[in-house]
Amino acid sequence: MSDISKIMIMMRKAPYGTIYSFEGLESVLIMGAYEQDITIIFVDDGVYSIKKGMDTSAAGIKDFSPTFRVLEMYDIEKLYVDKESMEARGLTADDLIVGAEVVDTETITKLMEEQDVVLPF
Amino acid sequence: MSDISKIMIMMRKAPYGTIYSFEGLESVLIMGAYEQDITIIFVDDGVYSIKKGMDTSAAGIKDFSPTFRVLEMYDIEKLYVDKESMEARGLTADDLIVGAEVVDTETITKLMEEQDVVLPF
Amino acid sequence: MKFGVMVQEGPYQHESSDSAYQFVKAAMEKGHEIVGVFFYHDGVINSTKLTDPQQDDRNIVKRWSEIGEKGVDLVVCIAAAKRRGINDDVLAPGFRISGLGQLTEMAINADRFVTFGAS
Amino acid sequence: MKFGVMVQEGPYQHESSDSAYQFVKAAMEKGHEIVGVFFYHDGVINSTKLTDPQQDDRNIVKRWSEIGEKGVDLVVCIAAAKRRGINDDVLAPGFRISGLGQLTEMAINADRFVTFGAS
Amino acid sequence: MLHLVNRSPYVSTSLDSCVKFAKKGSPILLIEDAVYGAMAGTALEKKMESIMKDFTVYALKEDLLARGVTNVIAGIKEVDYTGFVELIEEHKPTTWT
Amino acid sequence: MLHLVNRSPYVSTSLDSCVKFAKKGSPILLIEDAVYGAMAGTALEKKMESIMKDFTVYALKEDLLARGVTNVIAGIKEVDYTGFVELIEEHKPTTWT
Repeated sequence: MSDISKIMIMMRKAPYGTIYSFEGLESVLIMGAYEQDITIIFVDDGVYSIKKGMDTSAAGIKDFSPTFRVLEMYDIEKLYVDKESMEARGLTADDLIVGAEVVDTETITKLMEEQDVVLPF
Repeated sequence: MSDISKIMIMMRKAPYGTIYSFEGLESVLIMGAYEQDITIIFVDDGVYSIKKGMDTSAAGIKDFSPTFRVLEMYDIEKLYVDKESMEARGLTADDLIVGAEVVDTETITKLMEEQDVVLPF
Repeated sequence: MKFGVMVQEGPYQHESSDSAYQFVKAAMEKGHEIVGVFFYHDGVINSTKLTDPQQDDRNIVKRWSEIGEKGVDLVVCIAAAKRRGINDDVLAPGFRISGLGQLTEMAINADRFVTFGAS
Repeated sequence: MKFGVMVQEGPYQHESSDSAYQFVKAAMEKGHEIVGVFFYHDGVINSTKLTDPQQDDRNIVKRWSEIGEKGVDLVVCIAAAKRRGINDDVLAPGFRISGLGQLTEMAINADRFVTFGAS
Repeated sequence: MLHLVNRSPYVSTSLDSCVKFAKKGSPILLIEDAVYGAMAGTALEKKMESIMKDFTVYALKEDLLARGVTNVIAGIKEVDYTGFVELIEEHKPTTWT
Repeated sequence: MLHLVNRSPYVSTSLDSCVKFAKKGSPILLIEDAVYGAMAGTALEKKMESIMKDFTVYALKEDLLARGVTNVIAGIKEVDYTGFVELIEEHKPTTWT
């Protein structure tokens, strides 16, 4: 394959209640090594995955949120978050641990349509 | 334990998409042998578990709905179904494979409060 | 009081097993008797000794085994286990595989029966 | 066309694995090439040969092994497998355990990539 | 893009998310418990008909049969697994779980 | 009876079912992803406040901390696992998953 694939990782699940966002993140870190065109998008409860202030010590669960911060080191810079999902959950860009671009629904629809593959987690 | 326990099995999940109602049913069949006071209640998507006309052959899944019909042989006769859950799903008592009593929400609330144990599936 | 517990989900994928463990631990610390923990549905996957999580993560199976070593009956449903590839060959210490009658007996013998599940 | 598939749930508890199997079978019957099936999250539990379902039920693991025998690459994610007690000792025929790079390569090489999951 | 939805619309908001983000005119395929949304005469029928104004809605025949859903809302297209494969041939897919 | 709810109210209708069937005045304990429903300043705050008129709502502290939910709606009581055990001592439980 000479062409670069456009792969979107769509994070839709809240952290800790289920493992999808954490294991989805693990897959993104590996993908970074393949020099593809990776986009990560946080919608619905997925926006909670990058919320500031998590402390899982009392719950006895591994805190995986710091790993999201290393995405930039992996040259994965296309991070988007759905404005409506954030607002419904009382969150603003200041509440996020990564510098994701806040976009509207139409932008997400457009981004999805541009992809070769959309992987939901 | 000399007393008889009042145990309610609350079926809330649709069949086939998940296994909860089927494995919940398996537990009921065993409970029948213990001569306890068993109540089975179908609410929310659980009402689909006793819907007539299922044919899982094309989907390649085991059809477990006939097993609900044998509950009577196990002396489990307290079967209730939530009226609102049925109506929202366009079902009437005629659509059910077992003779469950159709009751309103208040009755279910009252039944729940009378139980020693409520097991959700 | 006598507490019984049911775990309906496997480890890691859902938090249910974590919650059940924390609850059982807190109940024991308060002096309650745990008449048993019944692992049903995917909950049976909590019982395999082959589990090998990352070093910096909790070991959910080992935590349950420790509860078992304290005398708590950890019962794995045989019907659910067979569907999911759990048998005596892979069973972690402290667990035993048995039938659904055990769930019924726990429900009868417990003053309080708590279910941890998902969907 | 080249199809890639991801299975995110274990057998029996959710229908996802059944749906993925039926889809793969239909795609192969229509002459499509399956570049691989990636078993992720609880999906890794589809790969244990210890699974022993009731006689009158389908054997989900065996069905996948049959797909593997037809030359389809059945890849079990190692990170997810370790968390859930799946290793080479219990691996059913036709499956192999490998890294997340395989998911990426399937996503790159497939014309269509289909995910079967739940929540 | 083809949108796969597999959770019951009575207990999950997945279909709502799908409809929110999917491009108008796209096909939506209901599979597994989502096919309950295709049943006529329910509290969700009006909502489904509203969705059908913006999207082409399909329901997987094998899953409809398994659940005994025979009275499908007029306009929802039934496809079997072969039809599912054909939809994938025509469209790149994503899944709303 | 104590009602345990563990799914996010943004994606699941479990809390709605719980509220429908629970006896008025009963305690509801939000655990796991359900604690997101306890957060102030969200689209669900009004709904939660309406639920609090009929029920005593608790949220599990360990799960709130894990998710960084610090701004809890006034009137929702935070309990840790010891408090969870105490609620079970007082009430027979059921769970809405």
